Amino acid sequence: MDQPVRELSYAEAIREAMAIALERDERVVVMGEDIGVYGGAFQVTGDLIERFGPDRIIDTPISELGGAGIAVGAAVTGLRPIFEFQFSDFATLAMEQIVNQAAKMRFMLGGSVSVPVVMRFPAGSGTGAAAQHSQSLEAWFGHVPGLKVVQPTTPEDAKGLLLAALEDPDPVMIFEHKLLYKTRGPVPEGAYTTPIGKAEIRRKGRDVTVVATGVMVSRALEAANELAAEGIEVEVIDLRTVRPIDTPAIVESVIRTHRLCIVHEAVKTLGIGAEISARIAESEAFDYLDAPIVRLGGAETPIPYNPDLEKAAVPQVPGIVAALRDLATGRR
Amino acid sequence: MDQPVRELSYAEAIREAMAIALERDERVVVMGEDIGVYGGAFQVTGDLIERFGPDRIIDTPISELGGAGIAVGAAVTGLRPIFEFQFSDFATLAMEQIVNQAAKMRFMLGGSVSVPVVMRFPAGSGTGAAAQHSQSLEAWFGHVPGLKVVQPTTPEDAKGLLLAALEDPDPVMIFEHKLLYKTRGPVPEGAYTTPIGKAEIRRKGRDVTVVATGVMVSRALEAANELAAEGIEVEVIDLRTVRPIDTPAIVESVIRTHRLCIVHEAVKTLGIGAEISARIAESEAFDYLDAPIVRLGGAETPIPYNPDLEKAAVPQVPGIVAALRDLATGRR
Amino acid sequence: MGREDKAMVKKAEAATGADNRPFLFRRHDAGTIREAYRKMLLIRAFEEGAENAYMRGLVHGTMHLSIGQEASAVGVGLALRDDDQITSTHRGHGHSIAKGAEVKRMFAEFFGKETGYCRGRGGSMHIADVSKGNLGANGIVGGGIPIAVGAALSARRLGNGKVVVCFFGDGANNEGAFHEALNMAAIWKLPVVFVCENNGYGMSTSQARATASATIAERAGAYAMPGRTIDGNDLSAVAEATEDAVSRARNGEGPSLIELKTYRWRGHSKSDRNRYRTKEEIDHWMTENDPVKRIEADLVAFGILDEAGLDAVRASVAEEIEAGIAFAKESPSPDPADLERFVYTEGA
Amino acid sequence: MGREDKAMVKKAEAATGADNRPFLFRRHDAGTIREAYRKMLLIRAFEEGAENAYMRGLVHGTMHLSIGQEASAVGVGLALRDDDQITSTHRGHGHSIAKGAEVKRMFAEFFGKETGYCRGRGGSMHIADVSKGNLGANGIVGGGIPIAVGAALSARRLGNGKVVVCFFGDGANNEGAFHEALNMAAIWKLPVVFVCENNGYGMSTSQARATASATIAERAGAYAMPGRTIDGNDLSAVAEATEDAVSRARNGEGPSLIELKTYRWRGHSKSDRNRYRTKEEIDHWMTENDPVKRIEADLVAFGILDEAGLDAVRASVAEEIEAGIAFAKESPSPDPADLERFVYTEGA
Ligand SMILES: Cc1ncc(C[n+]2csc(CCOP(=O)(O)OP(=O)(O)O)c2C)c(N)n1
Ligand SMILES: Cc1ncc(C[n+]2csc(CCOP(=O)(O)OP(=O)(O)O)c2C)c(N)n1
Ligand SMILES: [Mg+2]
Ligand SMILES: [Mg+2]
Repeated sequence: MDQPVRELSYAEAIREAMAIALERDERVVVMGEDIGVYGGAFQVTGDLIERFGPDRIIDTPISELGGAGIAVGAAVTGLRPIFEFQFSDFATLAMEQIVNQAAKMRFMLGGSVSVPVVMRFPAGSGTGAAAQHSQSLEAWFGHVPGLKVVQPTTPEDAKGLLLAALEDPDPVMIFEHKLLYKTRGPVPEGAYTTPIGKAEIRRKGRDVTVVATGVMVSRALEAANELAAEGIEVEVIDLRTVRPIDTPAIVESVIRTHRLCIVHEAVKTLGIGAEISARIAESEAFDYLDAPIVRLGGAETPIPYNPDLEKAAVPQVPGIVAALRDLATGRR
Repeated sequence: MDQPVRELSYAEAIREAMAIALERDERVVVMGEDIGVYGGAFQVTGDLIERFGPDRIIDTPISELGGAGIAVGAAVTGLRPIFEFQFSDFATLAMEQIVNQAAKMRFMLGGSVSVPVVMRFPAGSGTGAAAQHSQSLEAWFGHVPGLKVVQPTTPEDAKGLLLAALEDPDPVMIFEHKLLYKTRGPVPEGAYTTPIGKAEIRRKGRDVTVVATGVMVSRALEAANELAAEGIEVEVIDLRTVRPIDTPAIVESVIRTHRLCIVHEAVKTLGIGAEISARIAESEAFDYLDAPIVRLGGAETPIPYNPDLEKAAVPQVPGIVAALRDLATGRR
Repeated sequence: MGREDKAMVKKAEAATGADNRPFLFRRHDAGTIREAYRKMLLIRAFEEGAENAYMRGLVHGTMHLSIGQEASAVGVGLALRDDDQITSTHRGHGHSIAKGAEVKRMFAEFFGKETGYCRGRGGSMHIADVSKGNLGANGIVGGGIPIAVGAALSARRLGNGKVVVCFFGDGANNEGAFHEALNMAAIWKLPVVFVCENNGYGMSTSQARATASATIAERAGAYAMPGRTIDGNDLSAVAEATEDAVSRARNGEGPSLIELKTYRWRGHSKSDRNRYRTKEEIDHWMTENDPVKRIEADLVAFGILDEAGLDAVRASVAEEIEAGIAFAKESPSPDPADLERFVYTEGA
Repeated sequence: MGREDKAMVKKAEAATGADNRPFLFRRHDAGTIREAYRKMLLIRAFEEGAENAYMRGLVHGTMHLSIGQEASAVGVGLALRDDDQITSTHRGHGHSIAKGAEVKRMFAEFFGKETGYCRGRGGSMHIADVSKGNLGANGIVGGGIPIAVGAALSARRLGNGKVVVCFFGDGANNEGAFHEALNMAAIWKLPVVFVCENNGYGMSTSQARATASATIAERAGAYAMPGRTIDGNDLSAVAEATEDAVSRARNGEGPSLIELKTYRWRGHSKSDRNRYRTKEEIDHWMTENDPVKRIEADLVAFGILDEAGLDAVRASVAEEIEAGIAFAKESPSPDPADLERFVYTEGA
């Protein structure tokens, strides 16, 4: 990329993407609860209201189903709405509009419309907000044809994937992990896009492949660092897109490393790890596997409030290290 | 079972289960849209209104979120509600109450309540009702700790699982395939329960195991019959429960047959087949596998209206036969 | 109004001191009125044709007929410009035809053909014709309400002067989507008109058993918008009330709610046994309050068409239906290889 | 009312011709009134204590304080029997205490301890005490509304005479759940009272910007139920309006909606920078309309407590808070091995 690069936080990078889009495209509006003067529950929209005014940075009442539906209707009729859910858990109120309408409208109408709506979902645990404010539900969306689903993990990708989503004619769901909002990283200035549907190798390694999503990417990288000291070289793939899954990228890596571990925060059963495991087992990488595929995911429980339980409910670095060590050294 | 056995349709068996429960337990009520004098969209409640009156067979307005939430509130405070969704697709309106409230309440309250609510979801395609009336969303529910999820495929199990659900202190979601309602089979008289969480072998076979759900069980049995003529003996497992999955039953079978195929109607990506495939690959059955696990599932599309496309969108007998033949004969 | 018609009205007014004819006849020229009548007949004939095809096994799935409700679709349509938009419902054939859909492409959709409005992918419950401003029927009760408000938001932001009409039923008004969407339309003063076709029942459940308020219109008060209850089988009254609400919307004065009282003659869908209403009730509406007969009487009374003229329209409608069915039958089915086409935008 | 108090009221009435004191003082005995006052103080002290603990890093997550809203929780509680039930909100500490919760177990919950009301699994947003009829706070805005109606359905079917109070905020009234649940409560005439604590804002969004109607109470009309707007910082007025609505419900006359106008002194949650309201507005409510100061003035005026009496209550509350914090600190944390406990009912 040619643009100069600065350090921004993940939240700032998202805001910058929205500002670029608002600036260059009159059709872009941002909608959601308390995204105006409050700046959003996680301060992602921040000062956009001051720069673009209340006609484009639209505070909605607390009406997730109606709000999402309005965004869908606006998308079909010429706007490019970005709809922010205050917490991804509240998507449970809007699945009708997302799944029955946005995802299917083009198909049901035989191709006569597109639905270029972007929805943003602050997701995940780790903030002590308990079971109704900590869910990771991206697998539900990944199960729905007609949707695209991304999970950026770096500030650079958060910006690039949002700009890509805005250029995409179809509904794109963006899962943002709350713990990432304050993390910082290099972000190119100006407009660029990060391709939807492409995974990214964050660290090269020869001994074992880890596919991780969301906040688990940085935990996997930490684990990889620890293991490097033991001489185990872990390849870390940031999945980035949950639908469509970049199966070729994973296959290619597994063919080199012969071992695969998938780490995500969502509940393990029927999480994205299940799909990846099944796909790799069906792929040409299968014959290269020297050990069964390992999945690490959230415990089979709602997220608890108590901080120790909360941590125990999702993969943490020591558990990832142990699992990878076992996998790489043939103990599993 | 000691009780005399008659032939009933799947819908009649469900109605009989509800009648038994209504008869013996004053706390049982049935709620839903047009379940009274209309008898339910699929005539499952039928004449219950005449036998138990409108105080117990409660027609709700068209208010899925509120209706489901009322059922949850009633369950926490002493009733045993059975809530019928008119089509499983409308669950998209009620995920909040199902997933944030019913599934988590006991946990969030540290065990001080149970939520004995039963919800029934007529699901699946094949009726020409198009994309918003044909979905198979059970995998979403299977991803949610706190819920139990069953998918009966025979009249006998439809009755037994509903009675088991009513005795269960936790929320049980019952996915009923619409094409099954008119299918007939033997059903014991009187009360009995079918255990939640237990799969059932519908046909014994030595060459390949098929795990199927919903209407795919009968298609798998048909396929098995065809293949028997070719000397291929297929073992057909009816999964029956989506959460918790009866992994041991599948492991045991695969250890005998060395080959596994999973067939479901729901979209293949992130369907129950992914989870089963991943689990078996993680299990002791892995070492017995003579071929990669095969998944058959719905196409990556909303359900189309045109009847030929509609059929093409989900597994049919010829496709199942071909896949099993290839798997059993080592062609895949 | 055409120039000649206007002159005639003026003359009539001059003679009598005032024009006492119903709104429809004061407001519209004879050609427009004839066309409205023709659309009512076309809706009914289309649905009878579709029903017949269903009985003969030519149509897959189910369908929801609006026979008996034709005046509401057409009356609303009269108040709209071509580029105004509507969202429709599961009972939406009338809305489609009123907004300019061709019956041949509707039949083709029913028959699952590639020439249908949805290329055979959607069927009865998803007919749309975006080029005519029809954003589509909806299989989800209440599902179109927020979408209509979203379209109105677009209209306002894009400054294109469009008004959106949102059709829904008396049953739909108990969905949360109704509440949320009307509230937002009101606080943002969006150019949308909410038209509740109150046919007395949501499937088997009467308004009295499902809805706590005595009328749907009075719920408008909760959103500080005007709400009116109108005889939905009176084409003129429907057109008048809608025109008021549409001008309000177009002038930036915000949304309105119109409740149109009507009745569906057929069962809810093809599987209805009509156990929740009496034969007398149905007969009463069919014989005493048929919107088609009512407009026919007016057309004759106000000299727009005589019996021969009515017959000519009927004949031309019958011909269009027959040709439409033939077109649909002859049209090709989708290629099964295209199963996953249109799930995503091609080339994206 | 105790026997003695009743006698006193009678005497007063005989002397003056009528008892002109506010409802609270006519209706309740001195002990009950003192206890209500103590609960208001306890709520405030509990929240100040919790806030303090949060500042010192002892509490995880976030919390929503109801300081300034104490009269509504306690006034409603005064109208309820012990076995009546409530559903509460994310801003529910006051409701819990008003319904009889012990602060020590609430602190324990905040500290994530096994002795907390939720055994440390729920935290501030999920405190419940089912034994006292508190069905729980809720992290989902509007989430408790249908649940309350369900509890009322149980009460009716089980014939146990219970009434359910459903607390929610002005922001919640724009959720679809509000609409659907109120409609069903009304058509079924269930014993439930909907209490909207209108503190003027849903997070940063003022009522005027979020809600199309001028008051929340007038939305009751859409459900044909009575709706009243009440000064929510007037303990007596709250108790009186609630008692009316509760008797209506208990007598089988169906639901009511009560809007209690109040104000939260603190930010929405711990991350609020209060950019959407002025310092003047906040100061005005804190200095001119403090529900605690208002009841204290009445207590003195009507001779229930003198300054020394008030001080004694304050001291006892401070002691209870201190003891509660100590209890919570000393209590054990959950065993990590129990991570998946309570997901399903044990032994089922
Ligand atoms: C969310 C949802 N719930 C239920 C249904 C099933 N259903 C289809 S139409 C209908 C009745 C709708 O009543 P109303 O809104 O009055 O429209 P009408 O059928 O009378 O035209 C019902 C219950 C549905 N399609 N969507
Ligand atoms: C469904 C849902 N949407 C949004 C939120 C985030 N949220 C929590 S409290 C709140 C404001 C609620 O306002 P109101 O109902 O007036 O209650 P108050 O906070 O003023 O007591 C919001 C938006 C939520 N918890 N649940
Ligand atoms: Mg109706
Ligand atoms: Mg508020």
